[in-house]
Amino acid sequence: MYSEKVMDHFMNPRNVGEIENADGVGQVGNVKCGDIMKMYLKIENDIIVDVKFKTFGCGSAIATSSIATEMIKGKTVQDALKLTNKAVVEALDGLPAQKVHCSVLAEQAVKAALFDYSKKQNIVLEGLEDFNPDEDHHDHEEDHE
Amino acid sequence: MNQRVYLDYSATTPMKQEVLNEMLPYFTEKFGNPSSIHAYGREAKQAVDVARDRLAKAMGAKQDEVFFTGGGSEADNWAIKGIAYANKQKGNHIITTKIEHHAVLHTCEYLEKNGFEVSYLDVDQYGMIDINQLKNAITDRTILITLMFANNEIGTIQPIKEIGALAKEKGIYFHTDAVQAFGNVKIDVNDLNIDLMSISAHKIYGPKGVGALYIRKGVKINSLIHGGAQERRRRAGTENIPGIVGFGKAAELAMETLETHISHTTSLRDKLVKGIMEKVDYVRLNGHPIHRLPGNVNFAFEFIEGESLLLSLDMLGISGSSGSACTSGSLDPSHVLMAIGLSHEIAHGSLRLTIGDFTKEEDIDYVIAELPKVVDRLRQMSPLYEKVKGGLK
Amino acid sequence: MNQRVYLDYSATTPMKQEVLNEMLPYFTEKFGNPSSIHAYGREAKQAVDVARDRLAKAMGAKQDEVFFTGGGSEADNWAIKGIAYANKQKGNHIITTKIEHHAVLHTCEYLEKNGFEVSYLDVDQYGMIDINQLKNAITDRTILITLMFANNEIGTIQPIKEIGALAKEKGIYFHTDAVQAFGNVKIDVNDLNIDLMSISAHKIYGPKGVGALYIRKGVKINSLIHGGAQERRRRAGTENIPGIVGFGKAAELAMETLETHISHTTSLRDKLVKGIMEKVDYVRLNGHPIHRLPGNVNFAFEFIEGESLLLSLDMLGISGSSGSACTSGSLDPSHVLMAIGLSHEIAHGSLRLTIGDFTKEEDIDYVIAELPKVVDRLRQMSPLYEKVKGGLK
Ligand SMILES: Cc1ncc(COP(=O)(O)O)c(C=O)c1O
Ligand SMILES: Cc1ncc(COP(=O)(O)O)c(C=O)c1O
Ligand code: FES
Ligand code: FES
Repeated sequence: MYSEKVMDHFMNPRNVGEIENADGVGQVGNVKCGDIMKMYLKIENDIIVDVKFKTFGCGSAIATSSIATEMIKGKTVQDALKLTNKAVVEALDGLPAQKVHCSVLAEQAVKAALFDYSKKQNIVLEGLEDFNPDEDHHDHEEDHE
Repeated sequence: MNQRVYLDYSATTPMKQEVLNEMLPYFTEKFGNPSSIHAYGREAKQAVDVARDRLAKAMGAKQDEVFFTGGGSEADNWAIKGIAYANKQKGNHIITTKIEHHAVLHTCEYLEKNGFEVSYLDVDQYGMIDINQLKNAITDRTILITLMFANNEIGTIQPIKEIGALAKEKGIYFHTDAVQAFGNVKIDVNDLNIDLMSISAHKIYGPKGVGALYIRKGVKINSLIHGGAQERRRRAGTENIPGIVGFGKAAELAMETLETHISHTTSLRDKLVKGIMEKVDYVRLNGHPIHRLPGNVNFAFEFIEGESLLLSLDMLGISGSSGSACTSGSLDPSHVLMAIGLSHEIAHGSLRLTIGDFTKEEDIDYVIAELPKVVDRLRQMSPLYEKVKGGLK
Repeated sequence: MNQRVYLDYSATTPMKQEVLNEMLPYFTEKFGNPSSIHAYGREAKQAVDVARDRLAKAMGAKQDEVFFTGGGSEADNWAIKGIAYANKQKGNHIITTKIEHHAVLHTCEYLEKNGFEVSYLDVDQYGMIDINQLKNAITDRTILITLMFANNEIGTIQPIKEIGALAKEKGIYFHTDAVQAFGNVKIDVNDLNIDLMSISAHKIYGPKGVGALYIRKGVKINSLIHGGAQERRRRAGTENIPGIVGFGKAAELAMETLETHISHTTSLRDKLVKGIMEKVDYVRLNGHPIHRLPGNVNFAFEFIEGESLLLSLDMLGISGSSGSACTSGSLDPSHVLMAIGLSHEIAHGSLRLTIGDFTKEEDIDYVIAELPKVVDRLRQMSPLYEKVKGGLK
């Protein structure tokens, strides 16, 4: 069902935890659908120097959170904003069709944290002008045949 | 992987060696078609007769009231559609519950699209129906009550005898899906006033792809599968001889060992429940505390999600099941967990562990040692747990 | 009993040892339910995928166009009722033939009682349909042509490619019951324009109680068995894993050995026909002389009755089958023999001998030596024979 990469990130998730006094915190998903992702960012000079996450969700939700943190750590805010769920899925060597939406959640969690950062900094980030952190990004309807 | 601990006996059981041994000759040597009148055919026919007799005995039925099918789902479909269409001039109303297996629920929904009306009874927090609600649901157009004997997720056993008596009094057919109950509970169709009953071999250490429908003599029912004259013209198709032979043997074994089976699975179940409840906080046992299947354990762990729990256990060699939506790829968690009133959040964290004849005490010890660690690890990752843990330890 | 000569391969076949060997691990070790996400479940799921792939290859289909069922009869019922009910707003007319298997015929009769109209095509003396009669039967309310690939009694193979092309041209779904043809004839569903096709494992040296329905992508069809999400939500019920594995292996073997299978059974068939026709008078070969199943022989012996013939052969260890009414306990002889225009009298004296992979040349020699004696003995007893024998020898 899951690739080795997914199982590795699920069993040994990177960057689990919280950051005190984080520069940006984002939470997406909702309990009703069974998944919540929370992302913490430490940002210095426009560089993401530390990132931590907490996730309530399935194996795929945990694995996508984990790999997403790896993919943005050390990157500039601009580069992190370019993270797509597609890139996350590819980095995990694929996900089952009905689990792709979990990767959307990871992308949204990063964006939500960056949005929070931009608000705290009082800046406008390109690409996040219309971002609504409370939107329901969870869509199980991807592919059920 | 340290150990392989299978705790998913409600999903399916391994076949017992005695069952396989009885089946083996019927694949390559005694391979005849019972419809043939030659020696090979007669040999096959006799094997079916023996199996039918064993099943009849196991449920207190007559031989000619037992009809073999391709599984429990087919039996459910046959019973419900067969009764509905054969008795539609009498009425178009069917009563069932909200916690039936999908083989019953989706069949009822199909009938709703085709002119029938279905009442879905509620259950209480333990998964029990209310007999008064059932009484009140009956109208003069009610032709069938289809109500499961024991639930496959939470193990709750319904008051079948009362329901049967009520149905009999009102002159309404009573079908019960006993796929989970058969082999785990003593069943006598006459004592319980059951008119139709679905059972499945692979839940009682028999082969997959074989089931049976008990149909009381005189019950008016249509066929689901038309064709040849097999099963006294009621269910067409060349009989699955090895499967039927295996089902017969499995049923016989189940009856012979019923008491030890129940005491074995009950004691391991109670040990597992006690062990986990003592070591883990924020956990509840779903289903009825007493009226439940001997081998069924269903926990709801707060703050974590079922699929990640299952995957983690699987890495430790422990096989379980969950009612989480994420497991099935569907939008909502199990309809059964919703019906007993769990919040989405808690339903998501459910874990079913079902115990069987091959489960050993050390398997349970292993689960009691490992499961709390897994729950803890996942909770450490959970943003929901943060909020409470301060006040916890 | 001198020898045991099984010549009833069209009724059912013994399972091949290679098939059993592949199935065996799935009964007691790899016993998981493919719906489970743990290791046991994944192992089972993978086994189903492999089998589905083998079947798809064997008929030129895509993997996701193959759906497992509990047998050939279920596949026929599903195809016909499923198409009828899913397309009834388009029309209520179905075309079939008078010589279909009962799984098709009785399903069509059931639909006739439920608002559908069915045209039953005639066949000629060889059991062939007339493509012009088919063309003329099509109306703008025709939604389905269900027409068997090869007949189980007389072995006649229909012009499936022409029929498929016609159905395609007219935009009508085409279902074929290929239970007897699959494994005996090369079949490519695309080349032949087949939309739905029923097959059954136990006719091709696989297990009983497993079949499949090919459903072309895009075909609009209802489910027959509702419930769980198995078979991509189209056919509910825990999958018969060992059965499906066995079916996959049997199909693979059938394709690998198709040429030798055909040449082996054809040569024995021709030898048998020649041997009997030379030694016995007043006998005819039913079915088509050329377009017939490689292993099918169907004789009509005048002046005698099928059951007594079968019983006599059975005493000699020879297993055959008959279209006689006396065999089935029904009033009329086989509808197929009637449809090809045999008189009741002659139809009663029919004998089907079907040859398979395990049939040896010496088996055929044995039948050629014994059958004429049996026919002669029964004729000596027959009042019908008296009248003619004076002029005979
Ligand atoms: C032509 C034909 N169709 C359908 C069937 C039914 O298949 P099954 O016995 O697998 O139900 C048979 C054999 O019995 C058959 O010969
Ligand atoms: C309560 C209940 N009913 C029906 C079924 C369906 O039985 P089968 O899998 O044999 O089709 C099951 C098991 O899957 C079940 O647990
Ligand atoms: S969190 Fe629900 S499917 Fe991934
Ligand atoms: S002669 Fe006895 S049944 Fe036909």
